[in-house]
Amino acid sequence: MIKDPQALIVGKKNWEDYYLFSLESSGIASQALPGQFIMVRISAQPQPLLRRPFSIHSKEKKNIEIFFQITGLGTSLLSQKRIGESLDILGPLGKGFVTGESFQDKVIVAVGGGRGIAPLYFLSQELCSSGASVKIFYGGKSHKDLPLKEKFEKDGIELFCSTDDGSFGYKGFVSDFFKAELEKLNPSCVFACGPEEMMKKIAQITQEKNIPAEFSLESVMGCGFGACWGCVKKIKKNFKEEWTKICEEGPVFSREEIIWTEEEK
Amino acid sequence: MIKDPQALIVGKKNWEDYYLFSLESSGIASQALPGQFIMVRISAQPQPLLRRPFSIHSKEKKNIEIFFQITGLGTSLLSQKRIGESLDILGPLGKGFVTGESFQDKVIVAVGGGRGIAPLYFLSQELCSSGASVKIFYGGKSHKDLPLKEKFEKDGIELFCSTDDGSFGYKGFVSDFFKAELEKLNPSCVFACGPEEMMKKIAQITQEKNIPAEFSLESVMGCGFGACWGCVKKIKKNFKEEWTKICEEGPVFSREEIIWTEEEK
Amino acid sequence: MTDLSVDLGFIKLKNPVLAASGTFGYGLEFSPFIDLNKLGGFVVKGLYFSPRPGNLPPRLVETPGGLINAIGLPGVGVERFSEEILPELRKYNTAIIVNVCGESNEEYASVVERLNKEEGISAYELNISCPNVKKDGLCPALSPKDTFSVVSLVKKSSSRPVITKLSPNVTDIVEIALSAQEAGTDALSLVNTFLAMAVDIETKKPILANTFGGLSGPAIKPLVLRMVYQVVSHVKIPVIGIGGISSGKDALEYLITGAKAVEVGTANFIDPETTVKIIEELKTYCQKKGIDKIETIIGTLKV
Amino acid sequence: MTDLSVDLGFIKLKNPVLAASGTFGYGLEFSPFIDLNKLGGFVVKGLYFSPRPGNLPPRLVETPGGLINAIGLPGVGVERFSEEILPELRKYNTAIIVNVCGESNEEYASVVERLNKEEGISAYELNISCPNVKKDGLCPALSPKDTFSVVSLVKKSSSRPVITKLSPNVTDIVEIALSAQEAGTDALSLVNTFLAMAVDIETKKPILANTFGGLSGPAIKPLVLRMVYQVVSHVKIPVIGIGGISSGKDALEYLITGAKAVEVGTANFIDPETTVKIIEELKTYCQKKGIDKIETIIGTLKV
Ligand SMILES: Cc1cc2nc3c(=O)[nH]c(=O)nc-3n(C[C@H](O)[C@H](O)[C@H](O)COP(=O)(O)OP(=O)(O)OC[C@H]3O[C@@H](n4cnc5c(N)ncnc54)[C@H](O)[C@@H]3O)c2cc1C
Ligand SMILES: Cc1cc2nc3c(=O)[nH]c(=O)nc-3n(C[C@H](O)[C@H](O)[C@H](O)COP(=O)(O)OP(=O)(O)OC[C@H]3O[C@@H](n4cnc5c(N)ncnc54)[C@H](O)[C@@H]3O)c2cc1C
Ligand SMILES: Cc1cc2nc3c(=O)[nH]c(=O)nc-3n(C[C@H](O)[C@H](O)[C@H](O)COP(=O)(O)O)c2cc1C
Ligand SMILES: Cc1cc2nc3c(=O)[nH]c(=O)nc-3n(C[C@H](O)[C@H](O)[C@H](O)COP(=O)(O)O)c2cc1C
Ligand code: FES
Ligand code: FES
Repeated sequence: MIKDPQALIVGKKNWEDYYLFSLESSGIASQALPGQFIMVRISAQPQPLLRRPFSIHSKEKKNIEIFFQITGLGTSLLSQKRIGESLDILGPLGKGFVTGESFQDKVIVAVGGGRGIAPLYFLSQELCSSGASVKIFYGGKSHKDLPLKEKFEKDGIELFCSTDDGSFGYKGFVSDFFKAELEKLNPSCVFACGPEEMMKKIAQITQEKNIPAEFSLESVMGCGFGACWGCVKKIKKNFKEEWTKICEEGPVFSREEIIWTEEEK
Repeated sequence: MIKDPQALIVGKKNWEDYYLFSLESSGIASQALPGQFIMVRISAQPQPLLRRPFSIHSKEKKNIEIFFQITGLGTSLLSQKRIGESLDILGPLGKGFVTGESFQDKVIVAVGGGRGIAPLYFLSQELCSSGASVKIFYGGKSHKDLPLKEKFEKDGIELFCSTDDGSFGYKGFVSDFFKAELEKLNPSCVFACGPEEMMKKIAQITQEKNIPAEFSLESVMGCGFGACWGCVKKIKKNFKEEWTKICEEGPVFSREEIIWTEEEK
Repeated sequence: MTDLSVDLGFIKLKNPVLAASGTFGYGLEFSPFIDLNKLGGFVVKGLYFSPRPGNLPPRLVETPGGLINAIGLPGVGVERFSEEILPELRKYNTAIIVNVCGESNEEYASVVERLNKEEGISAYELNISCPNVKKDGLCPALSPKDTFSVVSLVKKSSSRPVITKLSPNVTDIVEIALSAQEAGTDALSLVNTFLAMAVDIETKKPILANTFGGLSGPAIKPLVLRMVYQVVSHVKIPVIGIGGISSGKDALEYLITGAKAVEVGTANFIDPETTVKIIEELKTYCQKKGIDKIETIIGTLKV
Repeated sequence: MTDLSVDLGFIKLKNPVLAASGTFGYGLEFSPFIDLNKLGGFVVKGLYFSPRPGNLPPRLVETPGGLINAIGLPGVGVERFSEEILPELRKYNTAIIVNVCGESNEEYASVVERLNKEEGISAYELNISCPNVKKDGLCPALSPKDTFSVVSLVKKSSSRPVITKLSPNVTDIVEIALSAQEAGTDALSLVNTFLAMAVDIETKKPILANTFGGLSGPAIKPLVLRMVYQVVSHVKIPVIGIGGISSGKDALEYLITGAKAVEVGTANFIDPETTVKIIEELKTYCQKKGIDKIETIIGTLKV
């Protein structure tokens, strides 16, 4: 966990309101694990005041990538930064997905909805290098919401795309597509990141089939490193339910730990 | 007085912390008079909150120029704007310098200190076209504070440069240089813009010699168009002293109207 | 076509967007930029009985997301206002509200009595809450008793509806609101500026000549929204929300919380078209949400 | 070499920069980023006697230049703090101040009594001003009487110096400050957060689950600076300034106004190095101005 006040933007791509930034930050790259995130300072001016959390999308040598969608002021200002400017970032933060040798030769499924695809690229990099066979479900509202399709394909990762409007791949929710294909794929483990409603369904489905599953949760974060108590969600620990800091003990939790909220604002 | 929310930046030059922007704004250009100013919105975010006032440095057809020095957050953010971006501006505001046919064949002296040179270019454009013979005293701390020297020279305007440190031209305050040369030049009228201390001295000198003089005053401005009562200075009107809105009734006042403050912060 | 009009009981406004006193000059300053007839109304600069010079400059200083002013209520006085300015304002078809000031209860009453004689005023807004005129920001709106006594005196003198403008610089704004209601005010406007200060570390002096000033602008919105929420649930009279409004979204936050109208202040300096833009944004919101009458969203906050 | 130390009477700090409670975790969260030994000290998260869950999320919302929090004082309780956390903190050579909370005067006293037994605490900061735990932001610091009674009880129980942390949500902060002084507090810290609210116009709900929260950050600095100015001229005990400090310049404004030390809050989230940077900036300012001892600039405001 370090602060890099000068992470140079060395690459930038965009597809409509999705952006991929490549940042040179050897300190953070050397420590990063899949599912961890960074906190990015958007502006030297106090609006937006707080940093914004972004999953580490990939790492390669000295560089990490972040992949994000414009959803408000912070991401909009961030999207305007250019190659050659630098960002003040903290990371790597939090605890990531379970990975490692035990997944060798296993089939692993990861499900990403919208911008929730972000951490799954790093995860699949890592799992592939452990010898796992990774299948990615990638869902979006429409064809344009699947900008990373080619990137996964280039790496030879098997992709299952869905769009709500049927403009590409399976027509419908990615969770339904996942359900339909599950039997065939028979994964040893499932990872998911995306809208809470999507993750909830993946949790139900994997529970019914008794497949281990991990989820990357989101929350409004004040600090990202455990100091503000702002990011809590209710998590089961040793049979007790506790308000738990997502930034420190998460953002990734196993299905058994998560208590899904009834209604999300 | 109009609002132009989209004044395109069509030109940008800079010399260390001095900047010259050319803005396309036909509405404002068509109405502008020397000594008037515009209010520039710096940021869509509320910091800095208020617009910043800048004298109209020149006009040519559809374009106006502003010339400014970085003195704080607003001017620093402004300096980072690029050609092709646009600025939200109000103008032309206030009342400018006295100009017109009556100056034909007269010698006119204008004294600018530092960024105070800004309105004097437009003024000399106008006076020259009325057939006056314009002499400019241009003072700065050091050689680098006289970036507009060449611009005036190119127009064939006689320049009297001074620097506090003697790195270019007369060594000493521009007001002293002005005093030394005054007799010789024997101007019909003097205009000045710059630090309050400098203008105060020009006022004393011209008063002693009984030469009419006008000064462009500065003040912190909330609105620039008479709505906030924030910009007042004490001004003599019909033998009474009144807190007067600089933005509406100024920024230019004659020597007789101005009550110089004892000590400036 | 969305109906944006709101009925305050004593006056019906075209739309809930007013311009706030002291940030809109005498209204006319904005006519180069906007059509004043489009506004719900505007509140003119605070008016004492006699002309006043206001405070020494510097009168303004910016802070993060805010502006501190210590203008100190300069103005032309009630006579010149009536003779020279009001006739100009009467040409507009919008609610003209006069912000009434006084150094004593009696002065408030005399301003109102003088203005009673003039046509073309929709209501008085009692400015009992300006923090820039007395030492330490003292003003009647800090005390329920003082509020009661000035409001009841003015109500007796006034031939027009009276809106009482409260101060945020209090422990319990509900208590002050209830006093004003008891004294007979027709509406409340919340709020005037927050007592504030800025220091220059180079000169080691307060930046404002007056030392203290009043903070306004986006920075204060969350504080005022809270006060409006507290007050609307305790009073029966309409509440007008004022503080940090610069967009339709801001205005809607106040309306949903329970304000029947809003006043736009500092934002007028930043963009003189703000009021008109807010009206457009309210229209767009209502159309998008299928709302026929904007009044139906007032006070719909689900807690 | 500039001497940055300040003497609060009951404690001498290396430098006037403390980290504020609730924004610095238990301190240890910042050790990856800064050397805690460099700080004047830090105030740990508010501590009740028993462990507490805090409020429902969402607990945070940003506003222009500010942050509203309704964390609601979750924490490990005094027992676990003493057993597990304090031993870690003792390793640092800096003032450790414990922010003490209570639902009743007695709970404040019991927290202090339990902590009296532990080594390594420099002072207690009485949090009688958190606006996020009771309805309508109620807390002892809103009333001189309640302030007096809790402070005097705690003073009796405490074997250590007591700093009383005041609320800004009052009409007259001097009155509260004087009560706390009369009750024997050794110092005052000004201030806790401002009662605030935010509304989502899409869902028509308050954004915070708790409806109300406390505003902090740059937006509040001009309000707090004014309060510090008012209080320092009326009390004899040291005042610590808290509110919107994120740079050396901000800290200097407070010191010049009369605060003997400052606490840095929200800025710790934005940049975990803020406190250390401020200390550097204070040094630079003193060197530039030829100031040998930073104490000599405290309260030098020329009005
Ligand atoms: C651990 C973590 C990892 C994330 N990784 C990514 C990523 O890789 N790519 C990506 O595009 N997004 C990611 N997000 C979400 C991203 O942080 C938010 O989209 C961003 O903070 C919104 O900022 P804004 O200023 O643009 O929007 P705002 O104007 O702040 O808000 C817009 C909307 O987003 C919600 N929001 C604001 N802040 C957050 C937050 N911290 N978390 C969740 N929702 C928020 C608001 O409630 C509002 O509905 C991640 C969030 C978390 C917690
Ligand atoms: C009518 C008028 C015309 C002007 N024309 C020019 C011009 O052509 N070129 C140019 O470089 N500058 C000009 N100025 C000054 C310019 O407006 C200020 O330099 C600018 O507003 C500073 O903004 P900032 O955010 O960079 O600095 P800030 O951080 O706001 O302040 C830096 C310093 O400038 C002072 N200052 C802030 N605002 C103003 C203000 N409105 N007027 C005067 N001083 C201020 C502050 O007190 C402080 O000392 C003019 C000012 C006026 C009133
Ligand atoms: C420069 C200035 C002058 C003001 N003058 C007055 C006034 O004369 N009378 C009054 O009642 N309020 C006055 N106010 C307060 C505003 O009407 C308003 O209550 C306050 O600014 C909060 O709204 P805002 O955040 O939208 O600016 C003034 C405010 C500013 C900024
Ligand atoms: C997230 C958060 C949690 C806080 N928790 C506490 C607390 O536990 N005890 C306390 O006395 N103050 C608490 N505060 C108030 C701060 O200590 C400080 O008084 C306030 O934030 C103002 O300072 P700032 O503007 O620098 O943030 C908290 C503030 C924030 C933002
Ligand atoms: S974001 Fe601050 S504790 Fe998790
Ligand atoms: S700047 Fe607002 S009245 Fe002059």
